[in-house]
Amino acid sequence: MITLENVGVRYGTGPEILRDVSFRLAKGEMAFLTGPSGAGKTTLLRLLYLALRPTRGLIRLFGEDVTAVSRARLPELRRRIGVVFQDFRLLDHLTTFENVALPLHVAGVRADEYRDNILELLEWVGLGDHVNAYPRVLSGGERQRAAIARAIVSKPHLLLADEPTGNVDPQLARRLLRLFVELNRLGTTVIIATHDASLIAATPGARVMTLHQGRLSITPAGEAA
Amino acid sequence: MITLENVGVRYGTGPEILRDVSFRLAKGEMAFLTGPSGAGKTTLLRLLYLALRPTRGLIRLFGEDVTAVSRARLPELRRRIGVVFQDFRLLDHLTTFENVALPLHVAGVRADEYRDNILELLEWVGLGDHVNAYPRVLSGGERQRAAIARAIVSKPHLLLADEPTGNVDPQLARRLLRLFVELNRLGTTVIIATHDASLIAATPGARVMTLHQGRLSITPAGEAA
Amino acid sequence: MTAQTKKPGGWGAPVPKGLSGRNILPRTHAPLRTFMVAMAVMTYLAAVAIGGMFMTWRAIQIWKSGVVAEATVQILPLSEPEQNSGKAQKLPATDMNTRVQQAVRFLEKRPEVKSLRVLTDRENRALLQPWLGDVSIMQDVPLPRLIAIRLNPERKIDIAALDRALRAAVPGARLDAHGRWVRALSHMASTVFWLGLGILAAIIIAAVVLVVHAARAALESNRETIEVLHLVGARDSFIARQVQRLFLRAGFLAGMLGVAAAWLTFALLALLAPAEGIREGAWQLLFGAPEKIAYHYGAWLIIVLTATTISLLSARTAAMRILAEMFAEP
Amino acid sequence: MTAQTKKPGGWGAPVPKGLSGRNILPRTHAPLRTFMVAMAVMTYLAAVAIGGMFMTWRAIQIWKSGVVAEATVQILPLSEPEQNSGKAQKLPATDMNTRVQQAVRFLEKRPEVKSLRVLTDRENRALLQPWLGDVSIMQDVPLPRLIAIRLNPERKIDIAALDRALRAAVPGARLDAHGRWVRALSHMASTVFWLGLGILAAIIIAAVVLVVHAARAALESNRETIEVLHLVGARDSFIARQVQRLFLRAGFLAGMLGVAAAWLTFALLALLAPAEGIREGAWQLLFGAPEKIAYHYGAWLIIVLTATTISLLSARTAAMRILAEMFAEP
Ligand SMILES: Nc1ncnc2c1ncn2[C@@H]1O[C@H](COP(=O)(O)OP(=O)(O)OP(=O)(O)O)[C@@H](O)[C@H]1O
Ligand SMILES: Nc1ncnc2c1ncn2[C@@H]1O[C@H](COP(=O)(O)OP(=O)(O)OP(=O)(O)O)[C@@H](O)[C@H]1O
Ligand SMILES: [Mg+2]
Ligand SMILES: [Mg+2]
Repeated sequence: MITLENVGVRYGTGPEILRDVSFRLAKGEMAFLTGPSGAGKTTLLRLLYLALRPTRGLIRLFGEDVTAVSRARLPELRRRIGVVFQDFRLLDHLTTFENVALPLHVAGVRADEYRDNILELLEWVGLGDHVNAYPRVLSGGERQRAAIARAIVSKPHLLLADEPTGNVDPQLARRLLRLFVELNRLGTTVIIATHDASLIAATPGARVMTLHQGRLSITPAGEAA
Repeated sequence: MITLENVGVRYGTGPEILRDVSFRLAKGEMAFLTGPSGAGKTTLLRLLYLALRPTRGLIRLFGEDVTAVSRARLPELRRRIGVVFQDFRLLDHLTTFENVALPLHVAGVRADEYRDNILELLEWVGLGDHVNAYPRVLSGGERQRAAIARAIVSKPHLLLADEPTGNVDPQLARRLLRLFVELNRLGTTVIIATHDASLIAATPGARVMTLHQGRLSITPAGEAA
Repeated sequence: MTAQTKKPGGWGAPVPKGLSGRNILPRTHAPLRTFMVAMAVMTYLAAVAIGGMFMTWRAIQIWKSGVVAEATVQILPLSEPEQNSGKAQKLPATDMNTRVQQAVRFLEKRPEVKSLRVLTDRENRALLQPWLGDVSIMQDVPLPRLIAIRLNPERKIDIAALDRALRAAVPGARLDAHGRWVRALSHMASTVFWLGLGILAAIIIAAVVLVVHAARAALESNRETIEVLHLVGARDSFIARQVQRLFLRAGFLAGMLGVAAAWLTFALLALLAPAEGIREGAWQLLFGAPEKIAYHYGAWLIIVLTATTISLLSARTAAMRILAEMFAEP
Repeated sequence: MTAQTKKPGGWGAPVPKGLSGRNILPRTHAPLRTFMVAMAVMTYLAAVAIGGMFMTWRAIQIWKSGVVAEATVQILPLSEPEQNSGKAQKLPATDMNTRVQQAVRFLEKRPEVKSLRVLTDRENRALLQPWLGDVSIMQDVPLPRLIAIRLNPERKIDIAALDRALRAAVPGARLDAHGRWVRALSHMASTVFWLGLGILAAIIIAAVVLVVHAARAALESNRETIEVLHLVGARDSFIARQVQRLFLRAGFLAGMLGVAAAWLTFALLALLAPAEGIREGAWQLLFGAPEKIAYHYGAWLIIVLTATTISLLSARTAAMRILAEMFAEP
């Protein structure tokens, strides 16, 4: 499903942020990405959600060579990827409901087909009271949950979550994790970048990838630190 | 130093977010503010950094009645308060160094007086390599550390930190906590809103205030959960 | 502080309607508003300038048909060259009358001439009075006969050619079309007209520069939105459609607003301008004969359409440029 | 995606300089750029319109001094009213000559008259020829005597009053200042002038609306920055100073740019315009006599100053309004 071979990334003329990163993730696997702040977790995820081209190396996604993919095919690939951005990236002029509906709307799904679905999802992440609220009046944790709901609403084949529980309390974090695990059980490949060791500890079936000084080391599934 | 009596806050016509919040914090105390996401932590901090007026109740800060303070006196009060915002609020067009220098600059301090100071502080929070970088190219954790540096650079009398370690790894979080503790030891009153129980556990001398359904309960110093 | 806006819903809120039929780009946005104001202002100026041009044009037309169309034909008394010494010799009246008849017949056939009238002897003398004083003192002096003609204002007239033809056809006849004055006035009118056209051109160029820039800036401030749309899987065509819808509406509304404001300006001029000519011109501009105001309203319609097109195209180009930057070659 | 701009420094970077002497508000910002473009465009239009007005004004002046300044005084042969029946009675030539002398003396004393010349009998007859045909045939007919005068173009002249005074001073004298034509031309010129003034007014009002709006929008997009400055303890006066500095610079630069573009436009007209009158007018506008172009350059300077002032004031007001919203009464 995901193959990286000797991938290197450098912003402008700076040092290499990622060096010789290689790994392979099969369909339906779940992985945590961890490492100190500034190690390059977000950078690695940006490679995977096609916002950044690697300086060198090969990336294959859904069996396609990402560096060779044409612009016209990007939307199709994107619709199979859900992303929780570290800085949420909600649209300020849309309500929580509308933000979450966005991936379905741009894919051409009709409102009556997704309405109940979304309301249920929002209820689950604890935003049932904030369906019609705009992001600016949400608390930090509420925004994060809206971002999570948007990422998973279309049941993507690949879910990339960047620090998805940094702004919520531990109980809620575990509840959200359960959402990811559930999705993973239904076949979605999941990568979660996080600093939260308790999250990793709570998911024994997941692989743990650790970035350090631009290099990736991988702990096989079940051997969480 | 800080006195709240029966403070209530309601946004617009919504429900009361804070209800009958009363507490008292002496100069030099350190406190954690915790509670589930959406409980009102940020709202309470906004009251304290004078961005929000309470719907009812009394707030005294530095011995002054906050609701009666004139606009002209606000800058003077603000200069005694350092704030780490949950969403950082760095200025995108200024470098890390300039962002951190901002509170000193607006207070009229000359550049040669603060330069070494700031460089040292940035080194300590791990941004020594990003002195001249703009916020947009910083990682989430790096932005958070820049925001922390800006809040403490002027050695404020009161430090309000909203989820200051949500985007950094546990080691770094502990390093940053040490910064707050150090500042507290020098006389600064510190309030840290956080979800991170390990942070609270690592600071036995601090009070823990817990918000739940708009009400505040206080654990005395040394009895951290 | 940050917007403490009322939470629109939340507790016991109505069921959300979804995004269908709704524009995903924000409609109320300072840069978009600036774009709309800029567009409205520039269409206003263009509409005012074009209206002013039409007014000047019509004024010149009216003035031309009023003044230029008047001309005088003189039939001079003929003197026998061989008899130029000694006393003046009276020419037979029939000769003069014949020539006047000749001239009338000649002129009546010319398409340039709309109407003509042979002045009576009395009118003749009245006309000459400023030059000759009380002409009763020279009752017996042979005077030239005058024919007042009105030229056809709709036709472009070659006065010199007409004069030549007349002189050839009728001896002693000549055409006086107040040439010098007409030339001075024509010159001035055309100078003013070209100056006006220049200012109009300046306005239009400036408008395009400003409006294209403002559209880009407005879209630039939507970059984040466009990026997010792209990231959640929107096709370029979908995003372009959203942008076009937004700017079609904005450009059209602003254009209409600008033209409406210009219309109001002229309506005010028609009612309140201090100079009668301007009042009348403005009135004609707005409420004149249908076949004439068709041009004015047509020009304004073209302004609105141009405004809409410019905003649409510049926004679309800007959107496509922003989209092209995404996941581009490094 | 998000800006993958080069990191300016970082590894082995130079020592940072701090914020002193540096504007804390961002200088390069789409809405600020839109404001500057709007300001430049509107000052350009205002400068072009004002330049056009000056050109029209001067053209009218020159035209007036050329055409209006010419006039003719006629001394008519006097007929004794009591002898109006019967044959014309010749008046003694001395009488006519005396009256011509009287008229000359009268006219010479009038400040409106710049120069005068009594036409010779030959010139006189040549002038009358178009009206009377070959005047050799009426050698003995008493003709009016003509005095050609040039009026002083610098003075505002009341033709009617001069005529009245002349008639009172010299019997049988009258002033012909081509009144009808002059009135038509004057009327047209003033119509055009007022129309131009109207367009200028429209431009200026539109400019103020647009520019004030754009300044507000530009500042609105700096709301976050202003809030942060306020939150880190900046006084309102400090923030206002930053805003003023930014918009002083922006307004002045944009104003200079607009006026410079207008200058260039007129320079191009002076070199390339198809009509000679416009070339000459544009040349005079830019490089004419110092005491005249002082007004033109003065007007443009005023435009720049006004632009600067408007941007300064509107930005300051907007900043103060934003600041007033912070920690306001709920
Ligand atoms: N657009 C960019 N241009 C230049 N440098 C960048 C850019 N984005 C990130 N960097 C740098 O690359 C490094 C890795 O950033 P990245 O965001 O991937 O870290 P991260 O592992 O996500 O950190 P965190 O846990 O703090 O979010 C950082 O040092 C950052 O300063
Ligand atoms: N400006 C606002 N207008 C209306 N409601 C608001 C506004 N800001 C916050 N709220 C609501 O007030 C409640 C408390 O928000 P607050 O930001 O104080 O929570 P918090 O404790 O900081 O949560 P978190 O841990 O998620 O940051 C939330 O339900 C939020 O939706
Ligand atoms: Mg990151
Ligand atoms: Mg919060």
